[in-house]
Amino acid sequence: MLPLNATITQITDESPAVRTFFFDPRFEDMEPGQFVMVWIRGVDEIPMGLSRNNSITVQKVGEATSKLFELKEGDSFGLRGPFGKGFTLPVKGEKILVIAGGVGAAPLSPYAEAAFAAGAEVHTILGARSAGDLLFEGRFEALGKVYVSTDDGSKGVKGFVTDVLKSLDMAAYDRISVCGPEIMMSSVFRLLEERKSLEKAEFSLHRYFKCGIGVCGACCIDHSGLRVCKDGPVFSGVQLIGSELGKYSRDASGRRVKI
Amino acid sequence: MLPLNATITQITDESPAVRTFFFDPRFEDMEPGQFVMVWIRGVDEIPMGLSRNNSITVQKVGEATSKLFELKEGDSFGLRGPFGKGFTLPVKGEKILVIAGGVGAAPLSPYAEAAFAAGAEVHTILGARSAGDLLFEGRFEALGKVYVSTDDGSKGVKGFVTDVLKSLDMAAYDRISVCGPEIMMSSVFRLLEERKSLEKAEFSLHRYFKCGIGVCGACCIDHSGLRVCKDGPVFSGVQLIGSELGKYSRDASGRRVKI
Amino acid sequence: MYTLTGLKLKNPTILAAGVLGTTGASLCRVAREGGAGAVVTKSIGPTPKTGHHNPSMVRLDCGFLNAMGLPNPSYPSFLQELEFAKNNSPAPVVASIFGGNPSEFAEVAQGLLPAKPDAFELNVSCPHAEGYGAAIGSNPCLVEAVTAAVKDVVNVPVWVKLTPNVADITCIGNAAEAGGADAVVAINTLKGMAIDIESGYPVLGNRSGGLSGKAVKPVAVKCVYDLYTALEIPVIGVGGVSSWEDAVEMMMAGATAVQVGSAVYDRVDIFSEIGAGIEAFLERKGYSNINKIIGLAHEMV
Amino acid sequence: MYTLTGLKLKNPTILAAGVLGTTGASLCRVAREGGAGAVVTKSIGPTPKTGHHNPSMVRLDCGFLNAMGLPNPSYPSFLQELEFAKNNSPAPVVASIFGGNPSEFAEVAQGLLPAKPDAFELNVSCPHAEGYGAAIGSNPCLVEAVTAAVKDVVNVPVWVKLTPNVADITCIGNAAEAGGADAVVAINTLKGMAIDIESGYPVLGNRSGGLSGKAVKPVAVKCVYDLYTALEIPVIGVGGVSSWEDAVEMMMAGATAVQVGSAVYDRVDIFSEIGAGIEAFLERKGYSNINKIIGLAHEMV
Ligand SMILES: Cc1cc2nc3c(=O)[nH]c(=O)nc-3n(C[C@H](O)[C@H](O)[C@H](O)COP(=O)(O)OP(=O)(O)OC[C@H]3O[C@@H](n4cnc5c(N)ncnc54)[C@H](O)[C@@H]3O)c2cc1C
Ligand SMILES: Cc1cc2nc3c(=O)[nH]c(=O)nc-3n(C[C@H](O)[C@H](O)[C@H](O)COP(=O)(O)OP(=O)(O)OC[C@H]3O[C@@H](n4cnc5c(N)ncnc54)[C@H](O)[C@@H]3O)c2cc1C
Ligand SMILES: Cc1cc2nc3c(=O)[nH]c(=O)nc-3n(C[C@H](O)[C@H](O)[C@H](O)COP(=O)(O)O)c2cc1C
Ligand SMILES: Cc1cc2nc3c(=O)[nH]c(=O)nc-3n(C[C@H](O)[C@H](O)[C@H](O)COP(=O)(O)O)c2cc1C
Ligand code: FES
Ligand code: FES
Repeated sequence: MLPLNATITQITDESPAVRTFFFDPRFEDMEPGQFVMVWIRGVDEIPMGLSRNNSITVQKVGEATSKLFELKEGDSFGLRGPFGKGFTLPVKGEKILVIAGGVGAAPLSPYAEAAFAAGAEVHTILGARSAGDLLFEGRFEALGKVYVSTDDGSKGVKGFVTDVLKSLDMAAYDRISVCGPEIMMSSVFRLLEERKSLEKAEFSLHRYFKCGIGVCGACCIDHSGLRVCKDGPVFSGVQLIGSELGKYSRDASGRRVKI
Repeated sequence: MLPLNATITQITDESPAVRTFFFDPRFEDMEPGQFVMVWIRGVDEIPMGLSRNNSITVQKVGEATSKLFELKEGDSFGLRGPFGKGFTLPVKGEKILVIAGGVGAAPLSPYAEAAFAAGAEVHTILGARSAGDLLFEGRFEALGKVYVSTDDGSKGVKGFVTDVLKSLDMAAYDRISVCGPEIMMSSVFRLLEERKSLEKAEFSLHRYFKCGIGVCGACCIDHSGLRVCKDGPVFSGVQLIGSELGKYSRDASGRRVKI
Repeated sequence: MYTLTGLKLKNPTILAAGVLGTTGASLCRVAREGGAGAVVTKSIGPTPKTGHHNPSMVRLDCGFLNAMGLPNPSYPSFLQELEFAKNNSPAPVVASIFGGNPSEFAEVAQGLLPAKPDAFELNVSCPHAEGYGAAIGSNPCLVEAVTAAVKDVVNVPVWVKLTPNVADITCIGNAAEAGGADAVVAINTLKGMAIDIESGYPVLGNRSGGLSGKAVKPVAVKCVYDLYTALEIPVIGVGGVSSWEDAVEMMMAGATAVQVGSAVYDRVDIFSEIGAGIEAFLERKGYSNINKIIGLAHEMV
Repeated sequence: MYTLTGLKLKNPTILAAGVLGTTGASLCRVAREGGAGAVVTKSIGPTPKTGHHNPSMVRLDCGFLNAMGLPNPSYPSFLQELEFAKNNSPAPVVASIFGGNPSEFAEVAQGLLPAKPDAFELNVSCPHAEGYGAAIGSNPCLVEAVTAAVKDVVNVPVWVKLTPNVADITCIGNAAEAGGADAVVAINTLKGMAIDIESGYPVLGNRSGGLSGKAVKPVAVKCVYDLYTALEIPVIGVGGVSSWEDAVEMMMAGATAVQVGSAVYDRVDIFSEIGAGIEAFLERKGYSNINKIIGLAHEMV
């Protein structure tokens, strides 16, 4: 479908470089973990996880995100989606662990909320560079226990989410859901692999998206050939065994780039 | 839609020049009076009224109908439809008069049956050149009174359907449904006009069809510009007041041809 | 009121050639009941043609395929239809004509002049009529000559209808403009074909034909966009328009008005519906008039 | 087993160029899980290209519009992907290549030869990459030269992929055949465009692009039909195939095999589904083998 016209209804500063944009169409049927293609007209179209069924939470990194940061309430952008496969929802009584690094908290926050609403017990490991960068701490805290880690130790454990994870009893969780920078996700992956907990883990990947709808092949990962945009972005830990995760990704031309 | 493949399941000789072809797809939802476009592959595609929800009843007149007559059971042709607007069904307790001339009995027979099934009282005037050409006499007789007229007097009244019609009390009928050669229909039309009964009459027209789906404009009638293939083939008497009916029609090139 | 090559249109929607345009009464119905801003006749030629065998038009999953074969009663017989249309239509009536060469085009135009059509549309673009249509329309020299020949003998606007079945439609548009065309109309149908797999027979009586409807809209939008850049004269957009959104899109690409053909399949009053939709859109978006959106896509960079 | 220019295919369905063909692993997935009889890579050129800005592909009511802009890592970087594909794919792997002139085409072909592709497909038909693709593909002399240049340096079959954006595709097909092509592939996408009416912006980052999917099937069938008549070499049909019925239609028009691109949107295993559907059709209709239906429409008169 052609992009929908989305009008910005509200903008919230989450941290110096992260903002949430609320918009007008509401995707009632979205699966937490799904993404939209956000078209900043005249500039570019980029993938963004849905941080609510009517918001995206964006870190300013380059051209398109900078242009997005210039938009005001009442301005609009184009939206295609929601696309892809989200996180698997737990059933009532299950206990889940959410591991979010940086802006990875964006797609995980609606997931944690939906899991809570479904009757699961939700624990979160929330990591960021420093205290000011912690995203959606309040949303996670409203659901259950939150373990915080910061690189600089300005809040919680000084170090990485893995430093918290190591100290937890993974056997206590029915599901583990992970999203964050790839370096972080691959550390978590290795740790879960060691602890034989990959079966219950899901990871939300980032790759360069062109079509976003599973046709062009730009986002396929080795060696499964799975499409991050359509077969993912959320994959089970088992699907990622032996994959390129943490090793390399491909740029817009399809060239391999080391992580 | 592309033509369906229709397999001939049975062929019945109705008279020397008229045959019924039963075919495999059954149009459960057809409205009596609707037509199909019958594609005799490699030859032509021609309109035919549905004489049942799985049959057409064809008079051999030229190239396409002759080719159709060469087909055997098990052979197939293409079918598009059903198309157009059929006759209006009466409600329970109404009394209707069906006026069928020649092969005009084809679309009227399922109509008469449906009217009867709906609880109407069905009288029929069935006209033909001679006794052997009377079509579906049995089907109409099973429903109610049948008045027969033949040009040569070999059965029933010698003369035309109008000769029977004149003798009937039109006020006794709630609906009058007409199909047959245009000369006949225009005589009926004039008679009903004189008797102020056009409001309750419907006529099924024949014009040269190309697209059959209301786009090309080949079948439009003067001066309403109504399309026989889509707005018809069945029109109310009132729609035809002052029309070209009985005066002229247009050939495949669009040239007017006197009736 | 919209003005297009001097014609006054109550809305920028026009009935496309060859659709509900065989009779004067049908043209009037589209103008009156359908609400079209103008109507174009079936393409009329020098001699009567019955056209190709049926099936001559089928609906596909996406769009329609047709090979009518330019059936027409020839200009002498069509005069009475055109006169009826002119006398009874509340909207301008444009005569679509074709011929095998410039002088035949001129002959047909002159032959229809007594009925006083509001404009002529030259069909140099039918993809499925041997020796007519696209055979001329893919040759810039012939297009210029045909246009000039008709311009010479008529004193009403002349529109030239272009085929998309060429490597570069702007070459042909330029030729029409050079020949004196008052507007170009883009696009006629795309060459296409469908086969009945049960029998192996091509579905159309003429085996192949022209694709129209939703399927061709992106192609038409691109042609209009390119012609708008290349030409000075107005571009009339046609191809797959079946809603006011499509019409607005076509106008943003550069169309001054749109024609609607296949979509009469859905409903005859699609013209007034599109006209009203455009008005409501202009109002909602605060565009003071239609000119604000014509060619708008060219400015958005 | 089907044979196509010497390649052995388990069924006559082939992954089209530029679709799920950027990585070796993805090609293997389409061959294995998807069930394709052969796979064609993304078109690879002489230097790395990131392609056009997004949006680079959108789904329309009818079909898809894309302007990727031939993103590719260039042949030196692609070698490892092609090698992976060749080593792991259960089906033949065809390398699609492009260049700005005959010697660039030859350079890319030679550059990829070490990975031993089963055939080359020359993309002379991309409608939205300046100076590449259709700029060459609408010029018969260039098509012949490009084909001959690649034939000179490789010892595997060479297919030439044609653009429908020309007045007569058979001219270009003849040129490819004259240059020594082992097969032609028809069609690449049709030039098309879509505009976002809320903003007036063309939707694609490149403003315009290429139309594929259901919308183009009738155009592709017609091109294949015409090429089958005009050429001696096999024609591979592509454009809008999304079911076994479509594949059969394409083959009746004259295609020896079909490629499937956009329809992987629906499901990756569409290839085995089409393959099985064709088999079942042949059986039901009592055709002893697939050759009975290739070009069948030409015999039905
Ligand atoms: C499934 C998915 C969900 C995402 N969710 C979020 C989110 O919720 N919040 C958030 O802030 N970011 C998210 N991202 C990352 C976001 O897409 C990039 O930060 C954004 O594209 C940068 O665009 P830019 O023009 O500002 O940067 P550029 O200057 O263009 O590039 C900077 C980097 O951004 C990435 N990038 C650029 N274009 C694309 C593209 N088309 N597809 C993928 N990556 C691209 C590349 O890694 C590139 O190196 C997500 C990415 C994916 C794949
Ligand atoms: C709505 C409708 C319902 C019909 N129902 C029946 C029916 O139930 N039984 C029946 O026997 N006949 C019916 N006809 C008439 C039937 O269509 C023609 O007899 C048939 O087309 C003759 O074809 P041909 O090739 O044998 O004759 P041709 O030799 O081609 O022509 C003989 C005459 O048939 C008519 N005809 C030919 N082609 C067409 C066409 N495409 N559209 C309309 N008329 C055409 C013309 O009047 C022509 O002069 C119906 C026609 C219409 C319009
Ligand atoms: C049944 C039919 C007949 C047509 N006949 C003509 C014609 O006589 N002259 C002409 O210039 N175009 C003719 N066309 C082309 C249309 O005018 C129009 O250019 C084309 O169908 C694309 O528009 P659409 O998608 O709105 O139908 C015909 C189209 C159809 C569908
Ligand atoms: C996203 C996308 C990328 C494409 N890239 C290429 C390409 O690199 N080289 C090429 O020859 N054709 C390319 N094509 C054209 C397809 O191979 C195919 O010819 C066209 O899409 C029509 O087939 P379809 O309708 O099955 O998609 C691409 C098509 C799409 C949709
Ligand atoms: S981005 Fe095109 S397949 Fe994923
Ligand atoms: S036959 Fe085409 S409109 Fe009726």
